[in-house]
Amino acid sequence: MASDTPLLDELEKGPWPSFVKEIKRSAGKSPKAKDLLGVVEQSYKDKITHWKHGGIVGVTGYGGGVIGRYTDIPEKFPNAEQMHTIRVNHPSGWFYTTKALRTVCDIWEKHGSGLTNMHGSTGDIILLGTDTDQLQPAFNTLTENGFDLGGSGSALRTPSGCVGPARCEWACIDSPHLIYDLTQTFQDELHRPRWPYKFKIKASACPNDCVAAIARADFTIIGTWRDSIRIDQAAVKEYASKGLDIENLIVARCPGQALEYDAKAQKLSVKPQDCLRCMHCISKMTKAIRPGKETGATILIGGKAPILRGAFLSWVLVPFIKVEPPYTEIKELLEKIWDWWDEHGRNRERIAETIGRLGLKDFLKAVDLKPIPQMVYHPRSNPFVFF
Amino acid sequence: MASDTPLLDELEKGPWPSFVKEIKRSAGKSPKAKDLLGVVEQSYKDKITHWKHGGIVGVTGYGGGVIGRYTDIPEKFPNAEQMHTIRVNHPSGWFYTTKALRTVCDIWEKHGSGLTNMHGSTGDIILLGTDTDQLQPAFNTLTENGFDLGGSGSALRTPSGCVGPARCEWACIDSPHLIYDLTQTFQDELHRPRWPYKFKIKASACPNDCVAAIARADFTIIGTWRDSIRIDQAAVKEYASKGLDIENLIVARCPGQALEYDAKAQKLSVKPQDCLRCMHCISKMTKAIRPGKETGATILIGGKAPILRGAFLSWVLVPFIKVEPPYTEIKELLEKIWDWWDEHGRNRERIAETIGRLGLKDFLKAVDLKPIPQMVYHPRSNPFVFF
Amino acid sequence: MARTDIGPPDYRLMLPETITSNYGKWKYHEILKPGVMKHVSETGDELYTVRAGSPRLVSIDFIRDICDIADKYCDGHLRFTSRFNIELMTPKKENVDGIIGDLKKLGLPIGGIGDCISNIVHTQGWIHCHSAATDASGLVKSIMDELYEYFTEFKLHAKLRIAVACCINMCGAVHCSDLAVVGIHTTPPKVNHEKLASTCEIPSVIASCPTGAIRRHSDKNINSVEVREERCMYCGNCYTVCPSMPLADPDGDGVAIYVGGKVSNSRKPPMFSRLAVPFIPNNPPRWPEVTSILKKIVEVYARDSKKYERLGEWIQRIGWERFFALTNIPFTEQHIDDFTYATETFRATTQFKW
Amino acid sequence: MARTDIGPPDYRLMLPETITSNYGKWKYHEILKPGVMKHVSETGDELYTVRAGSPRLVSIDFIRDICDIADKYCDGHLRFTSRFNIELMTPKKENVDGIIGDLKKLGLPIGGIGDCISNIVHTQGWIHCHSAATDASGLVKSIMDELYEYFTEFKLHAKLRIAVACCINMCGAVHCSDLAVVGIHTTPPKVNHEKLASTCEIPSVIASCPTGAIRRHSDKNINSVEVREERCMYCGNCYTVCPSMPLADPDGDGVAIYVGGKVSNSRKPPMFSRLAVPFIPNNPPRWPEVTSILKKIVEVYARDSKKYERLGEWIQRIGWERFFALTNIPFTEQHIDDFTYATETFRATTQFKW
Ligand code: SRM
Ligand code: SRM
Ligand code: SRM
Ligand code: SRM
Ligand code: SF4
Ligand code: SF4
Ligand code: SF4
Ligand code: SF4
Ligand code: SF4
Ligand code: SF4
Ligand code: SF4
Ligand code: SF4
Repeated sequence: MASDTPLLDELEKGPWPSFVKEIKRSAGKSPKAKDLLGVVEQSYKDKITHWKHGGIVGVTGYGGGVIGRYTDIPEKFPNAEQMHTIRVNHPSGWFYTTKALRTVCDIWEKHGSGLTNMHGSTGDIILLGTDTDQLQPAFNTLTENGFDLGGSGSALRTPSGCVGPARCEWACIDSPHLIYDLTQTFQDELHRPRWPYKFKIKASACPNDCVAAIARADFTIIGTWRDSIRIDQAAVKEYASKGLDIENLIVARCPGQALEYDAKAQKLSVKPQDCLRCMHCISKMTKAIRPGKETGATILIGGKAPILRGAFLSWVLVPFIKVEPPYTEIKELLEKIWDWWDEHGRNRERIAETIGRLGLKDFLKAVDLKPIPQMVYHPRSNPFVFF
Repeated sequence: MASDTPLLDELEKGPWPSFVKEIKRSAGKSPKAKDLLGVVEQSYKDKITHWKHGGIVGVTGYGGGVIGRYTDIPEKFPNAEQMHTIRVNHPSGWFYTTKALRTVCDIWEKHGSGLTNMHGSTGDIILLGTDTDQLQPAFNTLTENGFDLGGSGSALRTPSGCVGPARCEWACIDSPHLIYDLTQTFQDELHRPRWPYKFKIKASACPNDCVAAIARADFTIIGTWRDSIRIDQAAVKEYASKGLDIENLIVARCPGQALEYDAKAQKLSVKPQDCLRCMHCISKMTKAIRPGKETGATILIGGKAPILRGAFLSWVLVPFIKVEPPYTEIKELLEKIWDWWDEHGRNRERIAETIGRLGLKDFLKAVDLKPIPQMVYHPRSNPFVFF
Repeated sequence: MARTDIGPPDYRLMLPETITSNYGKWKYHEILKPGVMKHVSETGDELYTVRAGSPRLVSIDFIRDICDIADKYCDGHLRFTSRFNIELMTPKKENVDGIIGDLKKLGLPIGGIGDCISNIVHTQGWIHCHSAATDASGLVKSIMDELYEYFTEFKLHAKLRIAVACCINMCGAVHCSDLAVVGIHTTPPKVNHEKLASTCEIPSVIASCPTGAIRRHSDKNINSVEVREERCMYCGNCYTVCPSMPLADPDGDGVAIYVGGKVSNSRKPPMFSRLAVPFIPNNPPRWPEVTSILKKIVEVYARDSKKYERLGEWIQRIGWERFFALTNIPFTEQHIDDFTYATETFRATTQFKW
Repeated sequence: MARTDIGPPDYRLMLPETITSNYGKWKYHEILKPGVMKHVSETGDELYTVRAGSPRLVSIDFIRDICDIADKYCDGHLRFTSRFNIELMTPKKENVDGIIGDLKKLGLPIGGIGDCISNIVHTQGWIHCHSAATDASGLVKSIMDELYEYFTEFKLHAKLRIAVACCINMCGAVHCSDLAVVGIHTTPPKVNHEKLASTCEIPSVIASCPTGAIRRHSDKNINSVEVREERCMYCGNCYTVCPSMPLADPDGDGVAIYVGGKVSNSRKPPMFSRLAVPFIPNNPPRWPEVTSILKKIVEVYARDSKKYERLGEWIQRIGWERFFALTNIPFTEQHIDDFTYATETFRATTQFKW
């Protein structure tokens, strides 16, 4: 018998694990998953999406956490008529016990399609495809089992952070704890959209930025240090003797020209004042070099995707801040930022766009920060200066 | 007796030659120069200018070349009431015979204040200060003696070029001849303002850009070469033996990383495809390195000061063009540029601003040029693409 | 009444024992082979991590399968990475081969650690989003099939991060990826005049357009808007605001390829990805034109780059003029920026390569 | 009837004999000492050039004095440079000392060639321009007095180019100079309501303002405009268009200092100058605050730079954060850009110095 999904079947071939196989696995048990397969096959045929603009659906007391979704071909695929997504806030660092994961699976077997994204690109567990009447029961069971929803809409979005000190030797801050604490503190902001637009927080515990915070978070926290990198000369010798070309691959690539290598003595030295804390030498010689001891974070503001004034990378806002529970200073800063943005931001305007429109000066005043050269690559070149 | 100009007198002191002394020298013979001194002293006292917006004055048949100027304190300094400036087009490369210069001096002794700027920052001889009724006679005598006016207003401005092959070993094009030829060809454009705004042409015969063309000219012609720099190894050895640190001062500073130095053999080699023709190695080792043989120019567009959309440096338009009399290709390009700008430019909009507003794409089409990567530092990052 | 605002589970309850007792004490790590690394603590403890690729869109049965492995070897713990990969961790070296064997049995690739291509950050596409100009999951599958060995082996001089987004909303760090595939429309929205007035606020629709392409319909009897097509660059913002402005078009939709972005601060500051290929029409189920051009870029980069040089650093060193020449990608008017900061991208120096 | 459109004299008639016969044949040059260089031709001919500083604003008697020297030593030829200096050229080595002696007798400094400060490109100021927010000639004289030895001696690692402009029209390459002094207003225009309507077109006046600060007068009986002062950044464009909008103000006017620009393509591409000191009130006749801060910058640069490093290249290497620290110049909100491309100047990396 000819397959109903000849196009998608093509995507079961090849070495990379197949999402089509996964949908088919669920389709065996879930009519919704089965009809989803049909809708997607139809898209592959028609070369357009068959999902309509989502309607407003949700759970009691929350303004977000659910993405409503309906197909435009319900007549062909009635079980896919409603295909809502539930965003479930992940535990910091995406660590799970199998018990917790199995619980989520069981809930989703009962209340949804059995399909998920592990994870969404903001970091949530995405439970993909259910009906309106299943939302509240699914939510109730989730919270009974210790899970809660993530963000959507013009709200704080699910914060996320890198694995940090849980498994990384370079962590300068406790990213999992910080993210957990901020998420708990700002539950209201997460669940009840009331701002001009979305707001994202991400934390990486060192400048390698393993959650791509600088590009994707309105409020970016990146671990760093204020003193000098620490060099273990014995370990340097070991790298040298194992053939690492320290001169060309480490020293010459240092963006601050902060390193000097004495090839004879196999000794590496640093001018701490020239180090830009880029992580390169540390990453490549991890047994010999580590971050300094006086650790904390740089806070940057405004990262976002291109809609609507163009993409922005986050900009330096606070060059150095200590990061210790209960993180009062960071929380106060966030509140000030939100207050200003809430008051001045236009509808669908990310914080970077509001700052771009009104100027960094006004923003800095509102959040009680002094202008410093670290905030800019270089001062202005134009003479159009307000006094 | 107390001096009338106690403040300006201060500026006669000190080692650098004094403009006050110069004004005083003329003041001895010219009442206009004397009253100029008075007006300027008044400005030094009041800390504001005492010149009014210029009225429209000029010579028959020309729309420019004269800057009208009146003081706002004619009651105190009647001889400075009118203080018009005549812009006289300099000979290419600012070369003069003393005979020609003395002729200009004599004319200005008769028809003006006897004060000049040698030169104005566009490159003209500036004859500083005369009355309306002296303009035509001064002009007549100037042209009788082979001089003509430079540009002002919304016209082509006096083109200028570096000394080039007249005295420089690096010249890749004949900048004085090119400038002379273009100036002669476009006399009408120079003398009869009819464009949206001013338009400047400057030519430097190599990328050292000794007339700052890239920053100050709407149409920037910079000499360059298409083949390889030429290295004389014997001369390299000589530099080396005289102690030049070729490795650190030349090779390491090459922006294309195109040079390699064999310290033992004292041999310098180049990867021509990596050379960016920056001139550094040539400038610092002029006896050993020279530009290639296949010379011509890069043409760039749009340099200007900050009014009104911000300053622009000129942008690469034609990476390489042969520069040989009668320069037909360059002239045709200029005509196409002016046609487009004349049609689309707004009032007081420099060509860079028109391009910025309407996009490089439209402009390139109008002037029959293909988009190439050399025109940009990098392709767009945003996804807002027209098809 | 359900509990609200409890927040996510405390991550500390999710950590394996070895992590809890060595939290913040890690000293160094070593990459042992593709997909396997060892972290060593100040305490002397060791932790072995095996990383496996995942299609991200997975069934609960898939998750349960992974859980089985974690129960068998990892005391019932596991994690996911910021790029959707699965990580199984154990203090016991002898468990590593078992984990790998069981993962392979499930058909999962082991790799993604170190100087290689990791999993593709991607989005919903035709699976779930109304905005999609292409599918994400199908593209990812096709690309990773083509570049499979770059995940499972060390064939590069640095990490190479790929992202796929199904529209220019770019859900993910697409704008800063070494290679980015972005769904784009190339035809203006087709206004549904019957429904528009009832479904959308006309002033908001007009205001939503960044280029001012939308105005009230010129026929006063039609209570709707019209699009000045020559001003439209198909961003879809009007559609986000108003369902009656759909852009999806079987022939006009496809993808663009952006290259050379990065996020880390290592060596060079973060960089945006930049346009390499303006448009490739959708060609499901396998988008062969897309996968082959990506492979070409990866191969040229692998060959021409220096050790530790990310794709964008490589291009910065050789220059974009060389990049287009080496990859044989044509340079077009679309590559030249014409958005807000366009003039900042124009080359204001005579320094360039032929 | 006068002749028109004859154009400038043919430069070929102005060239000294040695140049005519060696045109395009120069082989190399040497800098012999401050202000003196020798060019050697393929033909073996030599040409000695002596460069002297000039105040630029000179009397015809000054020109005649120079002509006398040129007649005496240079067969009646001379030239000026693109920075207003005077160059006397001779094929005869033995003439050099005579030229220098005679120039010195006129009080002119010899120098400006090679790694030193050359003459200041500057403008009209209170001498002639209605637009001036400061004087140019007086500033130049004061600055060059202060930095005199940097013109006449080799005390730097590279050329250092200074420019002075008396308003932000910036007549000259001020926006790309190592050091730039720019006249600025810091108070909005004071509208002359009586004269405005008769001297200017109100719509053009309103349109001239880049920030949209000008609107029709709110009192309908007054046929004039008013300035929303908080939106005005004192650019003076309205005044250029309309004489009834003067900005000049004894206390509000002064200068700003910009640094680190360059024009040549040598090593680094051309760069814009960037704001170092936002405002120093006019303090004629000698602007001591201006000259002392310039001297300070020059001294720090001279000490801290590497050989062949232009001021802007030095700052690029050490970073602006270090520049402000070393020069003790305070960093203020004015330094942060808020014009069109402002966000492109914001630092989007954790790479910076403390
Ligand atoms: C597990 C993970 C963090 C997490 O919380 O999930 C992680 C973990 C590590 N990263 Fe990362 N990075 C992770 C995403 C990232 C990202 C974000 C991304 O890809 O979206 C980045 C920024 C990428 C970019 O710049 O575009 C990132 C940039 C780095 C770098 C800097 C690489 C560079 O040269 O630019 C290093 C250092 C290195 O590789 O030398 C690094 C190094 C590491 C180390 C070695 C740190 C350590 O000692 O544990 C970890 C394993 C290395 C590896 O995978 O090769 N990690 N790392 C993420 C794994 C994603 C995956 O499954 O592939
Ligand atoms: C589910 C998810 C993609 C995925 O497959 O992983 C997603 C899906 C949508 N995003 Fe997103 N975004 C998702 C992460 C992102 C990210 C990445 C991130 O958060 O790190 C970005 C880029 C970073 C940023 O925020 O700038 C992102 C930038 C956008 C934008 C553009 C925002 C901008 O300011 O440029 C939109 C447009 C909008 O908000 O109208 C958008 C809008 C949407 C909407 C709600 C479509 C819409 O126009 O209403 C999508 C719903 C799809 C659906 O049917 O499920 N999504 N979106 C991600 C959220 C899952 C999760 O919670 O974990
Ligand atoms: C005479 C003059 C051209 C003219 O037609 O008038 C000229 C002549 C020479 N320039 Fe120049 N330059 C002249 C203005 C310029 C300018 C324009 C300006 O200053 O406004 C520049 C661009 C400045 C900038 O980048 O901001 C300029 C950038 C150079 C450079 C590149 C310097 C650098 O390191 O960036 C060189 C090469 C060098 O010095 O190594 C150079 C080299 C030379 C040489 C050595 C060329 C030669 O072999 O004849 C000439 C004498 C050197 C000297 O003065 O040290 N010339 N030179 C100009 C003299 C102005 C003056 O009186 O000081
Ligand atoms: C005389 C001169 C300054 C000097 O002392 O040397 C000068 C003087 C004036 N310039 Fe200029 N500019 C002079 C070279 C320049 C240059 C330099 C150049 O040409 O290389 C520039 C920068 C390059 C450029 O064109 O962008 C320059 C950029 C301006 C601007 C700003 C134009 C812009 O697009 O940003 C204005 C404003 C305007 O046109 O309204 C301006 C306007 C003026 C006016 C006409 C004032 C006005 O608003 O009407 C000045 C008349 C002063 C007077 O009373 O004599 N002047 N002006 C220079 C012409 C002398 C000559 O012919 O040799
Ligand atoms: S961002 Fe730094 S601390 Fe966090 S996981 Fe990556 S390398 Fe480790
Ligand atoms: S961390 Fe980066 S900037 Fe600092 S010394 Fe190492 S390589 Fe250089
Ligand atoms: S621009 Fe080049 S050719 Fe012209 S004078 Fe300067 S160095 Fe010589
Ligand atoms: S001219 Fe410049 S780019 Fe070319 S080899 Fe010499 S230093 Fe390098
Ligand atoms: S990238 Fe666009 S189409 Fe894809 S999930 Fe995000 S909003 Fe939807
Ligand atoms: S797609 Fe974008 S540009 Fe086109 S009409 Fe809609 S909002 Fe405007
Ligand atoms: S800079 Fe301004 S004040 Fe000075 S001459 Fe030019 S226009 Fe006049
Ligand atoms: S000075 Fe400039 S900003 Fe102020 S009102 Fe006039 S045009 Fe507008």
